[in-house]
Amino acid sequence: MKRYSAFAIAREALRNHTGWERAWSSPEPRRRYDAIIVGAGGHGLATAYYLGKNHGVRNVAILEKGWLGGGNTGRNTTIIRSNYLQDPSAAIYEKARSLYETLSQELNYNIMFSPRGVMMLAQTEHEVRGYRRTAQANALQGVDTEFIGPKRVKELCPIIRLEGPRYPVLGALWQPRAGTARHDAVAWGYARACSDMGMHVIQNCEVTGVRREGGRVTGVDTTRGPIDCDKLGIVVAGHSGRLAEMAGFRLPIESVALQALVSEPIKPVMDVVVMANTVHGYMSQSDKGEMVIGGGADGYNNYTQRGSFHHVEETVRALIETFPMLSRLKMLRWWGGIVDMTGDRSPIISKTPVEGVFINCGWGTGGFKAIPGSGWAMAELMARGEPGPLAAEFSLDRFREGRFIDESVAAGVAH
Amino acid sequence: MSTRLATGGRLLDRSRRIPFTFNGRRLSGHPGDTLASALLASGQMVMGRSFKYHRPRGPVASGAEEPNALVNLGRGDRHEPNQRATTTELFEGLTATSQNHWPSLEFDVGQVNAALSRFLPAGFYYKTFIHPRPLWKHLYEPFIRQSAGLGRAPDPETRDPDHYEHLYAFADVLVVGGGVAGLAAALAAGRAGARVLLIEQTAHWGGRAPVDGGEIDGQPAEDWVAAAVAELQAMENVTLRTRTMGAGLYDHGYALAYERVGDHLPEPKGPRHRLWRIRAARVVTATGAIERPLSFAGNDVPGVMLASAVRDYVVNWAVSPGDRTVVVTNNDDAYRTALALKAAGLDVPAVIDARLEGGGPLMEEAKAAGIRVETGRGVAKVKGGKRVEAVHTCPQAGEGATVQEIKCDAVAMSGGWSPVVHLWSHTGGKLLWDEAEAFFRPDPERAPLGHDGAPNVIAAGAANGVLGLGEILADAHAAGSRAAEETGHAPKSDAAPTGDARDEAPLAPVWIMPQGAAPALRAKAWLDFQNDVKVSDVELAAREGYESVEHAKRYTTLGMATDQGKLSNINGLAVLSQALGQPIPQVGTTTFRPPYTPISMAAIAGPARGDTFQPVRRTPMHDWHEAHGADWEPVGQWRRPYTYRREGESREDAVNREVKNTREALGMLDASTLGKILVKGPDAPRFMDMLYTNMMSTLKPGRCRYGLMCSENGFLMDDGVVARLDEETFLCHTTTGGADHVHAHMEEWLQTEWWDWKVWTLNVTEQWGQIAVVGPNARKVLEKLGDLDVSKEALSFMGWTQGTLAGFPVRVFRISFSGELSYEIAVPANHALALWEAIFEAGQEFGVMPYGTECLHVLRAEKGFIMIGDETDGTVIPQDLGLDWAISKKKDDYIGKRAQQRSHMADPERWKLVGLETEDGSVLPEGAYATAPGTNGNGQRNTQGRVTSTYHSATLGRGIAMGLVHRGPERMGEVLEFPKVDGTVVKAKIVEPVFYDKEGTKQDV
Amino acid sequence: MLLLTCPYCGVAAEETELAPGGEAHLARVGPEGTDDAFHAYLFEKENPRGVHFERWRHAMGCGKWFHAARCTVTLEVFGTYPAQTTEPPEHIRAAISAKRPGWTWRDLA
Amino acid sequence: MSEPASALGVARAEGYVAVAELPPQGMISVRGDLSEEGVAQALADASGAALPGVRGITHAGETSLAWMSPDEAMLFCGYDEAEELAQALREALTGAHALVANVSDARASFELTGARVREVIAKLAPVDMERFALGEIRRTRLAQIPAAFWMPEEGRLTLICFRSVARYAFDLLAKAAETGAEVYAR
Repeated sequence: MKRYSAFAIAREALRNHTGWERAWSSPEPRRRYDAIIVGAGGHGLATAYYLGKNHGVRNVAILEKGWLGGGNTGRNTTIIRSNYLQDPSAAIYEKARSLYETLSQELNYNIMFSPRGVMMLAQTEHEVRGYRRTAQANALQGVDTEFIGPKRVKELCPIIRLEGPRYPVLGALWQPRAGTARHDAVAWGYARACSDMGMHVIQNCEVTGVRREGGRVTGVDTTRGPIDCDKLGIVVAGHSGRLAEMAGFRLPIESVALQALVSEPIKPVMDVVVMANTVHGYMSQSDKGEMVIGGGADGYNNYTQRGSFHHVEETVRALIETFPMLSRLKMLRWWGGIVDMTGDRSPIISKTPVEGVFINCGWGTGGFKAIPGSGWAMAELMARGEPGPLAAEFSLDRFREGRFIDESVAAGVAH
Repeated sequence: MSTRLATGGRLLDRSRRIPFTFNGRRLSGHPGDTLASALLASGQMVMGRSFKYHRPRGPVASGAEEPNALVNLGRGDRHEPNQRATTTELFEGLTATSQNHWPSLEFDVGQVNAALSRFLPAGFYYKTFIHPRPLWKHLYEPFIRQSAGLGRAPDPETRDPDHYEHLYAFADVLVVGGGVAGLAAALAAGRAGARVLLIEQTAHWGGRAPVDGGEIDGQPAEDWVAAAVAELQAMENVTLRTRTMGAGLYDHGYALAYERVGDHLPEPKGPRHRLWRIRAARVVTATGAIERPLSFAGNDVPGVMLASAVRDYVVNWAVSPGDRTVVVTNNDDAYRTALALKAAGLDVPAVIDARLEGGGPLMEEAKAAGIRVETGRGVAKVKGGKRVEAVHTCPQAGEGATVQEIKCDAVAMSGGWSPVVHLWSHTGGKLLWDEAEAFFRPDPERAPLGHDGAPNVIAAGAANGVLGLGEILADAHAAGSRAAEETGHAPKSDAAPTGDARDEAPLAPVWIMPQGAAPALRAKAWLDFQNDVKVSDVELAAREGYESVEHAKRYTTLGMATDQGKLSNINGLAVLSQALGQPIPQVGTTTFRPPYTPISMAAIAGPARGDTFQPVRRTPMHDWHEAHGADWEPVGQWRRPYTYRREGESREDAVNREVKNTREALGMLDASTLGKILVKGPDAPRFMDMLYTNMMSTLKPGRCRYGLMCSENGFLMDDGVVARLDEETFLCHTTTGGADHVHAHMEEWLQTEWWDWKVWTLNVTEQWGQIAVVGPNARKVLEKLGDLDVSKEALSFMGWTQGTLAGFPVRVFRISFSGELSYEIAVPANHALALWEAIFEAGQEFGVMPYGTECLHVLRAEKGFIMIGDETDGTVIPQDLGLDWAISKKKDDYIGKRAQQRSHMADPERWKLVGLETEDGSVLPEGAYATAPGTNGNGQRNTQGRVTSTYHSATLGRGIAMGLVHRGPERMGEVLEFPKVDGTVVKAKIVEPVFYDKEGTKQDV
Repeated sequence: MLLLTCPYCGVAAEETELAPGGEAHLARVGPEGTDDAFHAYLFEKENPRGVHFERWRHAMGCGKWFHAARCTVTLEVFGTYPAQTTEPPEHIRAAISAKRPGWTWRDLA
Repeated sequence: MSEPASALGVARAEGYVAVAELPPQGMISVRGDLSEEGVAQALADASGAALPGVRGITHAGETSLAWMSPDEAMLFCGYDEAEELAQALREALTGAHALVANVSDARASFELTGARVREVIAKLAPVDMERFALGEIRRTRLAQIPAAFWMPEEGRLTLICFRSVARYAFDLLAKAAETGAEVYAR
């Protein structure tokens, strides 16, 4: 594979860029693979990548019913942070964040990880207590966060209105090394690296059935014929329930629409990511200059990738109160994605009742930031057949035992 | 040179001039001008710079599809970036500045990007800036960000002075688009008696027809439009709205319309924008079509415009974009532009028609008018930098070898038309590829569905892929009639308006001009003018495997600019399909997302700003608190005094004063926010036993009991004192935040699980003001107020009574959340302030002071009482808090009981509530964790407990805290280590959670 | 932006007047239930692509809980009915069968 | 005892529609199966008004009777009569399964007057005001709060909401009714 670099671009420029090769191949499926990953989104591709890189499993196919990275990987607000309260969450999100830091170099594909810093505003006494607690926990978890006062908040983000009117900014939980990345590039970079390892990224190939023998997986049926495998990883946010059904088990999951929107591009005014959970809004500015805004999730099952308008309304009005300069900006584009919600709003990375079948789902509103950590943990689980420390707590049976990982406890919603 | 023509301009009031400024230049235009037409009339062709290469940009269109002419509009608090000059109506004193350049529009150093463009192909940033890592954050990204973005950001301290509102509207038939199609559809539906709402995004009715000419029902289009509007205005059942854009279609017939009420005025008289939230049984999309550019080298040079736009500027605003305009086309319609220019006395050196056989009657007409027509030809390239200087023609079939240079200062191009299918697609309507016309049009077989599963959107006229005046009118009339019929209104049998039938030669699809254009030319043929995406970029994406249209779009940023690809999507798609060697419909189309054109954030928020951003819930005593120095704390939507600060007092001082005074003399607390819910009925006792972990059925009338409420998942949800009013009736007190939630919880169980139980509930929270009178002197003050016997005998601890106090009808609860002698007095809200003041007055001699929520917290913490939200966080069960005494062992069921039997909930290893005393008397940090030896599998420090509440106790003069500790109650006296964020460690001893008056004598005197 | 008709007060209520309540027709599992039964009751919710039965409360209106039969893919509403029932009434099931022959949900068909 | 104080001290705003807070009104909530003969009769007797149908409100002099849900009615009367009337109802309903409560202090009431009251409400509530009938009571959402309203006659509308949010409701209504914010020509 040709390496990407400024020199390569210069060289190609002289021949009108006719010499660039495909970023990933487009092969016909083989009859059999050691492992099949269903879902070529960020999580699925990362799983495949670390299967190859960390565990030497390279006879792998990643099956995608549409186009790679076409699910939530390409529909989120690209925030990367690890300032979570509970140990298991902090562990996997911090693993992901640290992998993101060097991912561009590792993949030789610029995913534009931008460690610009994420602040979560504390706008009530209760939130102050919650975030102080999180800061205490993070210190012991090896997550670099601190609770900062209003003055510092204003220095870091001049467009914030501190005084309210409704909820004065009393401080914030600040994670300086959190940030954003170019979401599509994460999927493309992993796909290119997987393809380079000889793995098969197969698009427009929908799984229609999971074949089993004696409680063990033997392969899948697809729109491009049957394919055998020893191990099957299901990594299909928004469609996990369907796939689980094909494999013959149920998931504690409901699928709902989550919304986001962007403004027209303006010159840079915001160098950090701000989340305001009291008023349920969060915002950052993309490298293109668009204000990227996260909206709410519907409370009912939905597969349309269209949410209800009133969530956008609630988010926008909250952000105008926090950032008055938004008032005369315009909403450019608005979209929805389907997210899997579990009973405790935390993900599942787990073995399943079917031997050889593994599931990675339920990331709810927080999937993008976890991609490298999730892939790392899922690869470990699939390679060994047993979860490593990162995945251990995210098992399916925690709901049966009442062993929840509830992040909403610190302050409001977890994004 | 663009100028104003001596005559004409159907939309202008040429009798008046209005001044405006652009980049500080004082200019003027006429009422009826858009900013774009006025600038062109003033000879200002370059209006902005492109996004990536900072190339000079002039307007290419005349309406909502404009990608180039974006300006900063207005000053100060009314500054607004990225306004389209083509849709900005000129008004007195308008000020605009151009965007995305430094130092000036004419000279922009950013243009160096253009010179380097071959080194900056699509996706170049994915391939570089990779090493060394730190440089991305510190050098590369800051540089990219600075050069990115378009309009100037509003000032951080800006405060929008205008206001915005919403409006809920309902219609049988919503017609979007006020062109002749929309008018015809509205007439058909309106005459049938349907409730019709017709909206048009511009300030004018009629759309293109009056410009394109032709006759309707034997009269000029313009006259027919006027008559149609008049007839519609006369109909009671029809509402017409201009300056109102159909922004988005949502599920179940919900539509958003964006009315720019005041944007055409120097200052809005009412709201600036109004967001219509429309619910319509049927939606007719008569949104017309948008002309496509042609992809030839230099098609982005200022002066190159859509043929239809050139026509609009000439006919509507009497503006000539240039003195010599070359027309380039692949269809007949563009000849109308040539004829319009000629008619306006302007020079048309040639019409370059890519079709070998050329066009039909319109071409003949042009020839007859003395216009030279060259068929089978295309444009090899446009010469010029900030202005068109000439075009080089070439055979369309070739690779671009110049045949001839034609001097000109403007180019009118037409690549055919694309129906505006946005609204149709917003809720899932599917499209068909029409080979003959080379465009996507709505597939009637796969229309969007309404709540009842029936198709609820009908496309009409050009938006439906129907071209030709007569055809459009017939189609639109049918659409309007059908919409009326489907909403229960029999259409009148009147015929559709008649118009000239289309008589044009077929169009020849031309996606790249010339067909075999050499790479150098493709690298100069623009698809997306704002984002600088060229034919070569899309071809590169295809070559690199970004084959899905979504991949190509995201990789090249095609169609992601502020115009959302209105001009570029189809051309880009066609180029991609050629590069992939697949037919266009197979490559597919990108999804359309609302809004159709950008709408203001403020309009979305509507009235929810400032004081009405969210409701603030006020108790009857709110203003009194305000007047007495309340330091407010938001608790849910309520406001509660955190403390009452006196002159020169810090928050801490104030809290300590209130604590001391309440313990030593007398305190008053406004407890009105506590939830109060009535539960009544023969089955009320058993219902209460299910709701609460306690046994409530055994509570005696006249008595109170503290109770716990769990969710079905076992976690502690709410707590409060329950008073039994009579055999059948309970009054449940909830936390401030819990009232509505708990009431909904009760109703849910009664309505969906135990609907056969005879129980009624009623939330009476706001009926009562509630005043806590607390402290050693509490009884004295009540006795002084008189009427009611509050002696220990008459009203013992945990009892309640009712009567009159100081003449007020009250209910008095002898309960205590502070450990002091305490009465909670409920009084009808309309009298609460008066009673509060009476008690405050009478209490003066007993040293009364009001106290706030923080004092309340300290008092309860000193007594070891838990607080929902502090000791609980949604993961805590009552058993964790040593509240087993409040969990009935006799009951075989209550909500949450089964959940609490799960292995992890019953695990003896759980963290449990204890008191914590620092060795140095300091206050433990909020949320601090107690560490345990070693680390876990993920390298995180092991922990064995955490602080849930921590305060300075003014009573004890030291820090006190409560916390959840692993097997805590079994470990009394053990010392735990709590690391602080600064690295130091605080040591604290595990003690009983009750710090003050352990025997509980003070409250029971 | 859903539009659901409240079977109690007859209002065709837009979503913002309503509060969603999750899966309909759940049978409560109390202390006598097994771990599996309780887990299924609380967490193993139906999540179909297609016909679904769900609970709504007319929270900003008459306050009543009701059930809706809805398609999660097209959002088509087949009907709404009062919550005081353990399974969808016959006319609702008939309405669904007419529109979605062969539909299934849990053990219903 | 003092004079009852309404939430805003009868605030008033003049716009193209006038918005005025009303002095304290008597309100009695009754939970009971309205289809039960006993309950219906007791309500009719106490109010002197006919039992309203679904989403209906009936009037008899100063007294009004409103259908709030199949098992809830609200009786409006003079503030000072409420306690007595509530007591009378309780007695009339002894034996029946019902809950009667005087909630006269729990809410604020507003009156909107002007030819365009429907239009002003349409700015804040998701209700088809063009089709809103006299004699109907609508419980709905006013911006972000629950509210209920009815029209005693054309050009006059009465709205109630909880007392604690009276200021919010008044500010919204006043702004929506401001001169210059008219929507329809007719």
